[in-house]
Amino acid sequence: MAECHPVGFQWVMEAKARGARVIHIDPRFTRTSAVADMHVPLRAGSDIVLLGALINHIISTQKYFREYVVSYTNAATLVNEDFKDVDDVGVFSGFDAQSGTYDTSTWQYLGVEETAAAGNRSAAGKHPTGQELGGRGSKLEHGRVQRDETLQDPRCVFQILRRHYARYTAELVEQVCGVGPEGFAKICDAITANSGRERTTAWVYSVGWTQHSVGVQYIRGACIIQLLLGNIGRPGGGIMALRGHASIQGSTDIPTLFNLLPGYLPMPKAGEHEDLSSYFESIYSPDQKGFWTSAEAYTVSLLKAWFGDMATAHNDYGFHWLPRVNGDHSTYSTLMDMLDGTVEGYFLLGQNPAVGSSNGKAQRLGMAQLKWLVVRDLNMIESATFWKDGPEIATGELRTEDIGTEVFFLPAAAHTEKKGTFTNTQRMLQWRHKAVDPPGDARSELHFFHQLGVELRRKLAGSPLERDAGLRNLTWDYPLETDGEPDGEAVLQEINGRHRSGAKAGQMLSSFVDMKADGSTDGGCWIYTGVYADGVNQAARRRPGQEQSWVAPEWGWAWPLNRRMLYNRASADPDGKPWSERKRYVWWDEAQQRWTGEDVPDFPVDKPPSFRPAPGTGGPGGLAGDDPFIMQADGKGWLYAPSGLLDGPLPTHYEPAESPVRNPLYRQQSNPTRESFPRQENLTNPSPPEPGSEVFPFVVTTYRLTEHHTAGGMSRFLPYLSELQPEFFCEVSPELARERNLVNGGWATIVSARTAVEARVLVTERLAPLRIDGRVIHQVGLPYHWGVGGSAVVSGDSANDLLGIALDPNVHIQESKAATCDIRPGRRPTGPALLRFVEEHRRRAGITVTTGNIRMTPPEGSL
Amino acid sequence: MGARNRRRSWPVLGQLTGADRLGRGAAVESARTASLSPRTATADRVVQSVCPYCAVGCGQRVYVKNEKVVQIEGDPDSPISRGRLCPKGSASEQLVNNPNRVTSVRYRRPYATDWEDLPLDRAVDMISDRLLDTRARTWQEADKDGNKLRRTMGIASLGGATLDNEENYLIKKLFTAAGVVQVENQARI
Amino acid sequence: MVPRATFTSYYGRPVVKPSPWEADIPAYFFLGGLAGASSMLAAGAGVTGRPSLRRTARLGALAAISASYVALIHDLGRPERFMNMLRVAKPTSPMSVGTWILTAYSPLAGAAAAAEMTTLLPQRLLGVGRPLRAVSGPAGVGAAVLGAGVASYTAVLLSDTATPSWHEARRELPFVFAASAAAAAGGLGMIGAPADQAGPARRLAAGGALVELLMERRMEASMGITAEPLHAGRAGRLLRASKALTGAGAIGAVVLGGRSRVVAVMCGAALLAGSAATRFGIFEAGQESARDPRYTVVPQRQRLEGGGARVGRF
Amino acid sequence: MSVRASGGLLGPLNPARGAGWQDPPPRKGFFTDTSLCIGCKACEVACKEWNRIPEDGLAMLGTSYDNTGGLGASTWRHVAFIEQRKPMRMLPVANGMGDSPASGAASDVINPARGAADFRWLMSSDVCKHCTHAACLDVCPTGALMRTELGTVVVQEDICNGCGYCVPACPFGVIERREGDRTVHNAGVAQKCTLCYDRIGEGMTPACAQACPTESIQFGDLEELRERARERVGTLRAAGVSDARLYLDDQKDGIGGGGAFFLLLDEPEVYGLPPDPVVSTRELPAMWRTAAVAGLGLLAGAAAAFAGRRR
Repeated sequence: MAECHPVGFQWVMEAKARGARVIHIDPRFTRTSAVADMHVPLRAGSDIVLLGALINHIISTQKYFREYVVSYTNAATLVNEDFKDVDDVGVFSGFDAQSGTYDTSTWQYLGVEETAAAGNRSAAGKHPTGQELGGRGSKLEHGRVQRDETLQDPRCVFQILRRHYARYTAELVEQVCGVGPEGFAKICDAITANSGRERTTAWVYSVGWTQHSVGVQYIRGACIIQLLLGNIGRPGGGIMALRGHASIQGSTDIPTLFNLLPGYLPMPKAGEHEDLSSYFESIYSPDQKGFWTSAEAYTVSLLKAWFGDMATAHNDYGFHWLPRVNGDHSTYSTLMDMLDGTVEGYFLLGQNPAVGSSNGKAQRLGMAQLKWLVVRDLNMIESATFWKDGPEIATGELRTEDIGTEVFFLPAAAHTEKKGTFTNTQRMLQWRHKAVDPPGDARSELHFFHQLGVELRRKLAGSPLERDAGLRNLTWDYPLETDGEPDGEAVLQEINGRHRSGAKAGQMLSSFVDMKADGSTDGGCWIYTGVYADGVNQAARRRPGQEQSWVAPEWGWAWPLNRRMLYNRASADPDGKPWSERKRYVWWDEAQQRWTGEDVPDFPVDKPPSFRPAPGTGGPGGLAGDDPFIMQADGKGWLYAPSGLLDGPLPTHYEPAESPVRNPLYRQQSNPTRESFPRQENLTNPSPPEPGSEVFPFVVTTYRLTEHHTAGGMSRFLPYLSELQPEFFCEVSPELARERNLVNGGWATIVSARTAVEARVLVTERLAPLRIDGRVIHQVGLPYHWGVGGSAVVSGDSANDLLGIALDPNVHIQESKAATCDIRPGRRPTGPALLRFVEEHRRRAGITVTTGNIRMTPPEGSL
Repeated sequence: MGARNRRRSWPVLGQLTGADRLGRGAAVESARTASLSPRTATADRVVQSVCPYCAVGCGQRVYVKNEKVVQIEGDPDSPISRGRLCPKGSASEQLVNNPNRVTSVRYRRPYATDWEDLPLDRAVDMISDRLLDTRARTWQEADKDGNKLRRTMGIASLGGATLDNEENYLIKKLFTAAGVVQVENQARI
Repeated sequence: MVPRATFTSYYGRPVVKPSPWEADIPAYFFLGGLAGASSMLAAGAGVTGRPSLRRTARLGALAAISASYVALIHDLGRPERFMNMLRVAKPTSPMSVGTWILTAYSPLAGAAAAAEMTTLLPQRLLGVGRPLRAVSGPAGVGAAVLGAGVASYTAVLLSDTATPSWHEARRELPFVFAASAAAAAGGLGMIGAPADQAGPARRLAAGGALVELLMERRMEASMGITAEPLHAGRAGRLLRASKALTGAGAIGAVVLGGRSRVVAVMCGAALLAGSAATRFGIFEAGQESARDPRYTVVPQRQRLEGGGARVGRF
Repeated sequence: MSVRASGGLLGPLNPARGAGWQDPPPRKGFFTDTSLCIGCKACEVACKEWNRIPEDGLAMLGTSYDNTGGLGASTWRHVAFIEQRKPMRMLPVANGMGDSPASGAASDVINPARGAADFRWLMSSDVCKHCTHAACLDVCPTGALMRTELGTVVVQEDICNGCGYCVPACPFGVIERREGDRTVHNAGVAQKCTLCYDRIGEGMTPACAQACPTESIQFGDLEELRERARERVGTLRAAGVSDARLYLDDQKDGIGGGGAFFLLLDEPEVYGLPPDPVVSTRELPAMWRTAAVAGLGLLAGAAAAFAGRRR
């Protein structure tokens, strides 16, 4: 956190000064470790073992927060009797080895049937994938679950949890993670002693957890710990996702993601969502609890925002104009299509995949197959110049004169040259005022896409084709500023939504609760409704922090409805009283008959704690007064996920797709549902039990440095940042340096099945060899900011060129935090010799396209 | 810098006649030093903004003089950042005023070995042509089972995560209406 | 105290910075010393009626001091701002003090030399220089007195720094520089004046050389580990050459200088070269001492561990 | 002016008054608490950005995460990174944690492969010390270096003629002459931290201190900072951080105390700082006396050379 979010880290330092204890769990000793009370190095890719062992410790020593667990989580809920926990092979019940997918119906709660849409991997598309939940809570048929509040029933979630994690012991932690019993005990003591009524523990993670082939389950592991310890919805608790970029949260909320519509509504799927009613049916059941039952109002309002008067009840509000997805169309799947030559055009909008995405060589080879490429950026990034100075030109794999890609480079406006909102990692929207005009041809994306839309609509104005109806009927009449820039506030107003008819016609909506499914309201992103409440740009509020309470609710605006902490009803006990005076945040005011407190209550504000819904009530009305998790279909925090995940209802340990270590828990080496792309451009290093893994004996992990920004587009072109970290380097322990003759300040060549890169060497005790399963495992650290090109102030080989592409099945995020490599002293060969050098490694390891891509690990001895 | 209208004569005289006998301070001050003032004080306006780098969302104050950004620093009013910035945030003035920034459209023809110039309007016109052309050629109305697809798989987009919400909104809206589904973002990476 | 075998530093990087000065500055020191001591020789020659020695010394002083200005200005980062040296008069700044001494000295030395030059004028123009010649005596004496400052302040200039081998040499360095100046001026006198007039030059040279060598030895002994750079590398070579040249020149001056003009010239040249080598050597040694953190850290550590006074004896 | 005792040349401990400023405001300074530094280098960049300092080299130094090296003409803040095999005891006083069984443990690195190796990574942002007795200022022959009414030491870039004397004079190796041709801003002129004289004159905070995310760099009235620092050291020591010590906070030290001073977690030289810096001005009167003796000796020697028989 100190490395990549230094200014946010001030709050950790302040907490520390007030007595908080900071434990840093990371393969590397970083700037965070330097000021932490304890650093626990572990092997990259082994976290679920550590998290599972913590869960085991919490349960077996009875350290969980029983009242919270019983009241607020699904611990007491009974699960379908057909559910079978993971077996010796390493899979849960319902697994189909052929397709690598689960039928999740056996995972369901007892008495709650699996509904048709969930859990089936749609196989029609080229890159099949399962249900796309995005950020949405998973559907339940109804909220009438069976509970055993004694937590003794063997079918209850709590007992399933206990049994599942019983084998995750301190000994296993030492064996798999390389964390000794002493360190493990200290973590156990710290988190359990600092949880309960009086205390809370917070977990903070970032892409160190998401970028794994089991990434979602890492975070689920932390969810289980925090729910068991009663740390969700409470001040000083929570699980904080430190998102990496200015508005990466915003680009998920208002998604530029293939599987989502704004507000975590799913993109319609081919075959499943022929019309609106089938679409709604797959999102929620009217019998379930919580706010997803209003998805109809959110969707219709979105369609009204997009298609205006052309969207009517008669035409399903234009739903049929939306394109359908039928599989994984995420960026890496698109890359495979590019390599196959089926993608013609590509827009890069402030993104540098030639450097920043896994398997950089495949990225560049893919772009060389395009017909046309539009790059919009502040600087002349490597993705715009790969055709003349990319590494493949040097090796002869590509020749400039043979690359038919037509490239448009359009300069972009900087953050001071346009107005608009970023959504930060706390879900807070902050409005930026415009300071100056952009220079020359530089324009904002707002300007460019508006202009592009105007052009497209002009050219299609007379088109009789049905396929052009969506574009023709699109609302695209934004007021323009004098320089032709669309008014960003008008766009934000559209996002917020308006009353379209009735007494309030034309007025801004103040809450998504006001949205209607009858076309009388519009709104481009329901979770953002309220950002323009009362006709005021709430995101532009800047009442100085020092003039406000510590929650500072009048600075910017956080979704939903300016709630700064989600699920904050859980900060009070089931009776609505704060768990403790120290930790009071939101509580029930008996006199006022309202929820009140430091923050906007994340709960129906007048629903008393004692409220119990009539049986069969769905939606928000179905929430009981002690159901704090209002977006969950049963109102409870999920220790166990009966649906919504593709790779298991509980986190379980699989080795990374590339690992030097055999999975000690199961026959199955790595996540059997992981998404992989076996092809010549994306070869995989062998892992045990496959032969050849000794050729790539080291764990490699990639990361960022304080001094740089992602693929360098906003840092390597700046002298002030470039001089602070001018060269690509690798970090190795003194022990590995001795073993491989690496000299501090010298050069090393790091090799994988994909390619070899050269880096300057930093020999440092900050990287420690770990004793894993009786042998020493070395880890190599690689910051990934550099790329090969001619325009940046500093350049160098790219760490991402080393990485292959294996994805988490739920979210299609690549495993870039743990892979394997070899490392040798000296610089790499250049030109065609580099290809021969890599080929030699492949040959020694016996790598073919199928290596590392056999989904199910065969029984021992059969390889 | 306060009362600094002292005479500027030969500093040696000042040494001899004033309190600064050793010529360390008051006697040796130059006219330029005496009139120093921070460029934040002489800016035409200050604009409140947000740092474009990470997701903490630190407040920034952008100082503008003669329609040029002359300084960007932390906004002490922000309850998030309390006026502080990391090295990247502190470098954001250089990000904006970077002489390495390319500010005109560059165009590379297929198989060409170098860039050429292209007017911005022409570029947008050409891009919209390319988009329509590819879209028409790669349009998928339905899958083999007759299920509605209404899309093109011939066009893709990958955005960075420094785009504004309003920008993402227009991107998603336009591409979705056009049948482009491969709309992706750093958020996936 | 025995220096600790090990010491701690930050990646071996220097603690203090070496001066940005190049050859200009040691040249300037040498030329200043030569000028100052030459003015003394000139004054003595004037008083004792040694016109040839007087002429050599006066012209030598002016030439040297003029060249020293060139060196000084050339060394500046902003030569056009040289005159800012006269903005202030700071007793805390040896360079400021030196500038003012030079400012006073130069016109006097210049007047003396100018008067000397008028004697070279054709007979019918001699009258023009008469007023000049009238003041040249007092001016020459003044230059001689100020010359003492010109020749010795440069040692303070070096020692009043954090450069270890310069600062630690502060107790003896003025003597070394003054004596070296004497040797150089004597050498110049031996070159420029016939043997029968050059006796004082020879004696000054020999005396200067003797004192220089003795004080240098004493200096090295008092500097602790910061004497090491005086013996190492380029500085060591220069200082060894300096000792050899100075010693040889002095012995030659005493033994043979009065007899052979050729030997006198050779001895004079050796003395001049030796004096220059002293300045360059000590300059270099200081620069080296600044580049190695050992010479900064170890003496300070010793001082701290020796307890008591934070500031060592002078 | 006569050269009196060294105190006369050193000047008083209130340096602004000593520099002829009438009723100067409270002296301003930096307290850099390295125990709070996270090595982010925001100070380096914020300083360069405000002061328009040119880029200072693109070489990787192989010295941990430090590719800056040290202070110089084009680096006025420098963050040092020191990797040590030494135990780090960093637990602050446990407010509200005192009754917790988890408290009281020292910071440690748990690594069975290496044994319980204690390791620490020290970071420290270095800067000009704005000495009470400032050598750079004392030796400056032009008055380019100036003591401000706020007690800080600045270079007046319009005055400096680049004589370079301040460079070897500084006992910390801070000030340096900027090299480069005339296209380089202030080339040929001595450069160092001004403690953002232009900003603090308007009541603003220096750029580095304003940017510092963790308040490792604190700016304010020197007296108050010293008090705060003493308190902080007490807190750390009480918490078992026995290595914590203040550096340049003592007016009795060789520079009369720093206007910028530090809380360090190891010996100063570990950070590249001199353990016992002394302003050479302290010995200058004695040096002048020695030089006077030497000069007079030379004069006497020259006179003596003319004594005796004429030859």
